[in-house]
Amino acid sequence: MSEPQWNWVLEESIPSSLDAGHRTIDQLLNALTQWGWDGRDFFHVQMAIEEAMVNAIKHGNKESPDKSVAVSFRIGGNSVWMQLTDQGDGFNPNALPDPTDEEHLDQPHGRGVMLIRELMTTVAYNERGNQVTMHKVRSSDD
Amino acid sequence: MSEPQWNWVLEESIPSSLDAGHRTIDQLLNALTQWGWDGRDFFHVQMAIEEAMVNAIKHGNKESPDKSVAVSFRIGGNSVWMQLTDQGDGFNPNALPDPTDEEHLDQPHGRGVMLIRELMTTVAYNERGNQVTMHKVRSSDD
Amino acid sequence: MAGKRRIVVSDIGEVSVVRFIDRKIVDSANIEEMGEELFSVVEKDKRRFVLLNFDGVEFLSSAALNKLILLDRKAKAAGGKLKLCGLRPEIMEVFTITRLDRVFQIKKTEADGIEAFGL
Amino acid sequence: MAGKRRIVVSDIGEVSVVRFIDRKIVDSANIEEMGEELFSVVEKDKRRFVLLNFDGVEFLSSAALNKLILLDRKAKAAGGKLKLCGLRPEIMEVFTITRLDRVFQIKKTEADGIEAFGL
Ligand SMILES: Nc1ncnc2c1ncn2[C@@H]1O[C@H](COP(=O)(O)OP(=O)(O)O)[C@@H](O)[C@H]1O
Ligand SMILES: Nc1ncnc2c1ncn2[C@@H]1O[C@H](COP(=O)(O)OP(=O)(O)O)[C@@H](O)[C@H]1O
Repeated sequence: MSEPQWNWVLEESIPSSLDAGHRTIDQLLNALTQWGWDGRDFFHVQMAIEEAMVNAIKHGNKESPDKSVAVSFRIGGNSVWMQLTDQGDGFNPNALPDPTDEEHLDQPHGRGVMLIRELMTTVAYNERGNQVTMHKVRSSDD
Repeated sequence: MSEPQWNWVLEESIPSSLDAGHRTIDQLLNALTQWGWDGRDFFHVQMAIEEAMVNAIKHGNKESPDKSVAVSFRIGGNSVWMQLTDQGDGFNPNALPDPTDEEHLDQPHGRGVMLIRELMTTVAYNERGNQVTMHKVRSSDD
Repeated sequence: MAGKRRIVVSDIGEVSVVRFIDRKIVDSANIEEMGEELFSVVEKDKRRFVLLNFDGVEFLSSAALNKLILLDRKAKAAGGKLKLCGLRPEIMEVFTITRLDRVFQIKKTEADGIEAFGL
Repeated sequence: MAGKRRIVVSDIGEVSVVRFIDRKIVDSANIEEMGEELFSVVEKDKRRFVLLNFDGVEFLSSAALNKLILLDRKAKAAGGKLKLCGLRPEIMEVFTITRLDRVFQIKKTEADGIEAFGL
């Protein structure tokens, strides 16, 4: 990471349950509030981490009690950095259908990965596709 | 650190206020509860971090708004590791009077550093005395 | 239905206005309950005109959007109509990004929403 | 005194039994308030026999111990007596480690504490 110093860093290995995922997300959201994040920026981070967490737990680890998700969150002066690594087989995020296409528009799934991309400043997946790294730079007008 | 992996890591830079200190302690205590700590072990960690935090904020940084405390907490499988670094001048923890001496027994101060030592498995201060590192191994019978 | 209720339904004329108990609608056991309760409004109670009022809802995830799409299908299958209102700007943005603002009819206020049924 | 109360005093015969509102007594604005309220029990209200009942208190820091030492001094200066009861084992251990179990008279139950005044 190029950013020299973070104000808040959380690293945690959590079981593959939505409850555990949401407890960890709440730690991030509390810290963001502490560090003055609110409004749209806060919402965007909340949305991206919710989607990424649910994907890691459900699609990645398939809620297996034998698997865990490695969580790494960092809050800096004007940005937040988030990384989730699951123990699943991964996927190819570039091969997903576009949920905004007319033919997919009324499908009851397939919007999470796209929302993460739209709401974050940068998003990267590792080669295998079991690790997502998200970075959000705070907007100046918020 | 020799321990290969931590289940929960928090690193944070906090302002020199007791409120901020207690918010950070609460994050640690919540995580300890999550990871199954309770009873005496939990109490000992709570006591040590309370004393060390108050010392860093009051004696170290003298509650100065220009100074911060660097906090680092790690919870592993059977131990917790805590480090606080303040921006004060430090002190010599070995030159403190023994609060259990008859002549000091009724003094309304001077028990924090001693309690930390008694309750933790190991405690180390850096040369300057502005950084305390505490390690608590969980007791097997708890 | 067992457990806590996730929605509250009140009839205003022929329109059933649905409000949400949770301020955050995320993927969890609660969202399944919410889905079942919503579906029963159109399937069991056979309400034809349903207005979802999101007033007080601060966050919803794509899992919630998915439930709304299924609800819309069920409403249409039953010959009914579904509309949305009371979305805060951040949530409205999610509908815009996903283009779900073209799937759902979204009105600003509850009054606008009720009127839009043209009853 | 402004703000919320930190202690509750009830008289049982000649003994004033003090209970604590907070489950955690740590260094903060609250502990200053608690100190002032405790001191006024012996200094302003002139209660001579004071029993602190720690039932429900899960944690106290050395800042709280310091307040108790000051309270003990004030009680003695006013010709009164201070006793403690209801300490959970973890807190009792703190008194043992610091040898404050030799400074304060500590009883197990409230009944034991009241009896110990020998009135
Ligand atoms: N962490 C992951 N591991 C494996 N597959 C994933 C992961 N995240 C997403 N996917 C795949 O990408 C698809 C699209 O995900 P998403 O856009 O979040 O929509 P949805 O979860 O509604 O299907 C998923 O259905 C799944 O096949
Ligand atoms: N972080 C620190 N920086 C500077 N001085 C400290 C620090 N921690 C402790 N001290 C010194 O050690 C003394 C003893 O501390 P302690 O045992 O906690 O009791 P108390 O805080 O009641 O004085 C303090 O009065 C202070 O002079």
